[in-house]
Amino acid sequence: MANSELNNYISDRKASLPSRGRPAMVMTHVVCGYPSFEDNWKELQVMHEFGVDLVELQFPFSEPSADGPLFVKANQEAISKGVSVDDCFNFMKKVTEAFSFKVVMMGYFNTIFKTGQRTFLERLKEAGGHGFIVPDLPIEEARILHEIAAELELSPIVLMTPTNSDERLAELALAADGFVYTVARKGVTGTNTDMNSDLAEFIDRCKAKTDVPLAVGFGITTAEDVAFIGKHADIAVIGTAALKAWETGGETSLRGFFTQLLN
Amino acid sequence: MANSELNNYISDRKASLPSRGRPAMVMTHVVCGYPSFEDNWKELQVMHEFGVDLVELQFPFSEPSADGPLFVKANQEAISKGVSVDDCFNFMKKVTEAFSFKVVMMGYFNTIFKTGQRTFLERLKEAGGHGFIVPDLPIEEARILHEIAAELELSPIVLMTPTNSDERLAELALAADGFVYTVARKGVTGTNTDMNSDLAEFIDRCKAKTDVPLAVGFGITTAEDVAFIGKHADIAVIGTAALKAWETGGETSLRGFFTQLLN
Amino acid sequence: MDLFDFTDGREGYYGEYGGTFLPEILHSTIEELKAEFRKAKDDPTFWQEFIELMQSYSGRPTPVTHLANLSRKLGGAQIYIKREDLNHTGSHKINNVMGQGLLVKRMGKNRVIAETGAGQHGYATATMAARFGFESKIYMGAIDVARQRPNVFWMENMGSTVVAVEDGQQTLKDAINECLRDWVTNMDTTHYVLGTACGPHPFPEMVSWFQSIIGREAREQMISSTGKLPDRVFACVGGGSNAIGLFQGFMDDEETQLVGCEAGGFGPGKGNHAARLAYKDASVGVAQGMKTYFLQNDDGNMLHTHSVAAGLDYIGVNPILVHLWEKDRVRFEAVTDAQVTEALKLAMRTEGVIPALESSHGFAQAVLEAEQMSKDEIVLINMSGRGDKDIFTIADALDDDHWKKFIRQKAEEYGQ
Amino acid sequence: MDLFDFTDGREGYYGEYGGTFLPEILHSTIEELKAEFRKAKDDPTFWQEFIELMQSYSGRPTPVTHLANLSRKLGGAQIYIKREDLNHTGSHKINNVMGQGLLVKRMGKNRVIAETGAGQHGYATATMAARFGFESKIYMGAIDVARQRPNVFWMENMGSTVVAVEDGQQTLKDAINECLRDWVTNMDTTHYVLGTACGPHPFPEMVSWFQSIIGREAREQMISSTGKLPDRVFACVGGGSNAIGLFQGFMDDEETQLVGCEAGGFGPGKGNHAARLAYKDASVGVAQGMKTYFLQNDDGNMLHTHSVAAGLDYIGVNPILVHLWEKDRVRFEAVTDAQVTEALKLAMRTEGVIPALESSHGFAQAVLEAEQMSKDEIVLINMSGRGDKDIFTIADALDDDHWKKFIRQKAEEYGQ
Ligand SMILES: Cc1ncc(COP(=O)(O)O)c(C=O)c1O
Ligand SMILES: Cc1ncc(COP(=O)(O)O)c(C=O)c1O
Repeated sequence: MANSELNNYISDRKASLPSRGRPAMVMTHVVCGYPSFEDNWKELQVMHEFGVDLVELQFPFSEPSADGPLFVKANQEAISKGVSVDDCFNFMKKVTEAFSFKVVMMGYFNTIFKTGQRTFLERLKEAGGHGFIVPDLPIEEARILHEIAAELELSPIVLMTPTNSDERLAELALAADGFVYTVARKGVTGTNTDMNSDLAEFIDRCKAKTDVPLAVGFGITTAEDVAFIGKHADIAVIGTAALKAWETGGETSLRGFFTQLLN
Repeated sequence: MANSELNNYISDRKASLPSRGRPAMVMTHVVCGYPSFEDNWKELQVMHEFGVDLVELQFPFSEPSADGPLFVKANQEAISKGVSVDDCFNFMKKVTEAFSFKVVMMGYFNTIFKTGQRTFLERLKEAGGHGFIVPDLPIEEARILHEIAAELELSPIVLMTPTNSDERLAELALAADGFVYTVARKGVTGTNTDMNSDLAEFIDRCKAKTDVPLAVGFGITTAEDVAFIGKHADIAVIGTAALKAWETGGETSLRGFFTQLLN
Repeated sequence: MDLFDFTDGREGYYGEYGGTFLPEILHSTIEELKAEFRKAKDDPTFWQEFIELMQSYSGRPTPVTHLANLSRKLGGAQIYIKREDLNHTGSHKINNVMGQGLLVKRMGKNRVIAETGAGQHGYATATMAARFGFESKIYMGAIDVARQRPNVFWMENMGSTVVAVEDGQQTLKDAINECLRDWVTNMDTTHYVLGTACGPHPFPEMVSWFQSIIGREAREQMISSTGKLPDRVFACVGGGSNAIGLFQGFMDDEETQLVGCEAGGFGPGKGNHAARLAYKDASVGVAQGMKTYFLQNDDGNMLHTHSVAAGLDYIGVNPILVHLWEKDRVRFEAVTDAQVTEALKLAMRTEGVIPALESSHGFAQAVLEAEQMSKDEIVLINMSGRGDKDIFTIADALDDDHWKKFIRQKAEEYGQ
Repeated sequence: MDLFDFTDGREGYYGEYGGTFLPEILHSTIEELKAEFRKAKDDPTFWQEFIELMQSYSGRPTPVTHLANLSRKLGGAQIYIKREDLNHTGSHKINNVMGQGLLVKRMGKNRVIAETGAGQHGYATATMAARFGFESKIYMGAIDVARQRPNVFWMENMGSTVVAVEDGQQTLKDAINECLRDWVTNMDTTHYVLGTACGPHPFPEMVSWFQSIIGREAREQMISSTGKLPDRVFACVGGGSNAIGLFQGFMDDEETQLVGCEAGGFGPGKGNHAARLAYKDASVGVAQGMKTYFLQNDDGNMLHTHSVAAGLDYIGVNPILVHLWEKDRVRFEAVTDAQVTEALKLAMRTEGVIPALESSHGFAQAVLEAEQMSKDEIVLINMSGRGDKDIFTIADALDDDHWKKFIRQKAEEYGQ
């Protein structure tokens, strides 16, 4: 069964964009426990201040093969500080209770598999999460997880990528719920993306296959990027850029970053 | 033609042994130019004092493969000081003019070959030498050299060894003149030899094949050794032991050595 | 038994192990690879081309050698070794790499990337790239770069760029992650030459197929030299490519025991070794593209591992072998670093062969068992590589003082 | 042409070169060896035994490999290489050594000695001794011990005693002298395993015979891969064993030019090189058991020699090759150290092969000539050994900074 709560939330937030003076919804990203849960909390407060719509909480994994250098380091340090799956769920629970944005889990499949797929999703549900983004889990391997998710009304966030054929996009669309994470380009997180006609064309290809709202990720850093996404899709995903700002100068820098991005 | 001068000299010296109170004749060894020609001269003076009968003058060679460590070093140092074939012949001439013992050249075949076999032997003759000991020249390879030697009345000193069969000893005997150098044991110069029944038996095997006097070399160091040789053969060859004595304390040591050896 | 007949199950699965766990962006790349591989596998001229290439370039077939001295000394089974050490570049890794090179040519790509731990696979890949005229980049954990400089030296001299990976434990698994990152960026031009029978389908099948050349040759050679099949076959298991390569030759010979020899390191206990199946410290997980046994903690994060043999020091293991282990077709054993260096010394002194430290694991286990067997039994060990390229590691393992002195002198000679 | 038909001349002589110049004490030993060798040579089962040993232990036949990339790049003749590098222990030296091992067994001796310069022959001999169960002692110039520690390490680990010879130039020729000294002491139990086609008869003939396996295989392989004979055949010449081994296969093929490639070192001029025939600095002499060309002064004392390749850095040369040179059957050329390291780099980058520095001399000369030849001509180079064991020398020759840094780090790690 689809996750009507998330779906309704997103369509409400989308509807309110003009009134909020925003070209697109925004999803931000936080690596649990990096630099620390206290820092995470402060980041989330800033994000909340700026009216962020969705937040990905990344559960750190020792082999973050789809991440770029900054997140790789974040994953590693979180783990070496002892951040556990328990810690992440506890934190998520605190976050979802305190803030109004909706939260999805982001992470690698082994974290889920090792915890047990049902247990993991039950805990996700209980912690107030609404979905999960698992970049190393292709839909062919996700049958069981998606079944449990449907049962628990959690959204499996599907990724669509520029290398997918139309047929493949159609297959992916069948599994989509909540929103689709469209990957703006090849490569890993953390480097800038040219917002150009190729990207627009790719987003259009995705839109042709699904009615589910589209998030666009990888390398979004400027207000122009967000405007571009607003024109073609629904949700701008802010990952590395926000973490970079935080690392540069904490709350002040992060506020500065969001100010240029959103106002 | 045989070298009658050397042959006569040796038989005279042999005949005079009882009157000289010696069990055997003695041949000593000097490496030309090591430690220096001046040292060589002093060594030879001492040897003359002690009534040595024959002297081998070794022409240094860069590859002294039949020599033991002490002579290897002597060869090397002489060469690195620049001792040449010319120097050796000049020295030999001085020696044969000054002393009454007879001198033979000892060295490796390449020194002879490179000088030219005829030229070399002519120069040897001219320098007053009486023969040559060339440990790396088997009789099969010595045909030309031996022909020239016969012509010039120089003695090719043949080596007989414990590993030779009686047939081989007979072949060697055919080429012998002056004296035969019987090698007391396997190995190279410089280590002591047991004067035992094996050695006596080997010398007897040689005597059975040739009438030419027998020198016994390799490792002779004591009066007992000389006595043993006197009983079985004719000439005791004193090599390494004398050089060792010289290196230990020059003339004094060398005199000491000969005193214990011969008196 | 056809391990790769997926008609009754899911493609790329061996029992519950295997699969293709990759980012969606590689979907079409992996489909292309699967298709090209399938076409090649169905095309008998491709295998012929592969065989000819391996003959003329790598010196195949490699012989089997009877170790009569060692057998006599142990007083038990007759020991034979399959000589993968005689391959060009010195190990079985070249079989896989040249095979993939042919596929890359068919796919019209011109760039290859590879991970390497011990350096053998990187060395083989750099060689293949030079020979095929491909651009190449080799990812290697920074710690491995530091300790395996000789291999790096040759890779660079053959024209490869070697990248020292500074993430994670800075070893093999991190190099694999970095390869995946390169691949999701450059898949259009680039093929990822995976070095062992691990990773996402079709790699385990593909690598196994190329490595099956070992077992095909070996079975025939053993029959023609001994008149019968070996009673037991031993191979070291890192990722598991040389083992599956040899074992395939005897898969249907049920009387022939197949024994996988893992890195026991310092012995049992998490973090002390790299034995996924022989010890009890691993569990099923999904990482690096596949589902298999991993040395991991309860949260699914990977453990540190240890082995004297860099090529066995890996967190995961060939899913095909796990399946065969569960089906009791392959037995798994682990030998410790100390047993391995003793076996190496024994092989050198009694037979004049220098097995790689990896291969020495097979020797160590075989020696233990051969001693207990009867004189008319036969064992075959896969000598997957030669040890002479690992002189630094082996000299360290043997704690050789002359060697240390030599290195100090060299360092002085090089000055500051 | 039967090089070894001595009925019209003196046994062991090739024209005026060769012979047996040894101390009388070895007369019976050398006679025994000659007799045993003659018996073996006349006994077809001996050659068969040798072939089988080389197949099962050393991986023979070694292939020929077409270097299509290099040929294309040069735009001239098609270049092929004979892969002696794929032998066990990494060079052609093993052919000779295993053959002599079989003879030693026939003679009932149990101890072997050998000289070694580069270390390859010592390494091969240590291997043979381990395999045959002989006691072994390897003599090596002290300077070579210091610079070739890796080979010493393996020899010792295979159970050989390695003696550092402190005499003379402390290199190969001094090791040979020391072997002769050991031999005149221990000939009853001991065979001297001479490492190249030099020294007293019957060594040049015997070593050539064992090494002829290279040429026999190569001729057949070239015909079956190219349909014709090579136009030119190149081999490096140290003592001259790999060259005579390959050349014998083509001796009667008068259209095939045979080219011996000597060590030009820093170029012509006494003391700068080890080119006995290609340059004009050598003359005929008698040393180390034979009559041949030597790099010597007017007094017959040997000169210092130099080559980047330790295995070519020798004062004398195979008397058979000198004879063939005088008869215009073999052409001699020299290439300098600088040309050789360039050729090595070229081979690594374009073909993924790492010729030993010795073998790289053949590559260097062949590259020069192939460029001038037409596309339908064929050249064959003997890749007599692999370079990966010479990493210290090659890293020095290429002046590799990363390598130096690595060695400094290692030295620090080892402490004082
Ligand atoms: C010589 C050798 N043997 C074995 C291995 C282990 O790999 P696999 O288990 O894939 O054969 C390696 C890996 O580097 C190796 O170099
Ligand atoms: C690889 C290689 N090639 C060639 C040689 C030269 O010897 P030869 O001229 O006897 O073949 C050596 C000697 O060590 C060697 O190691």
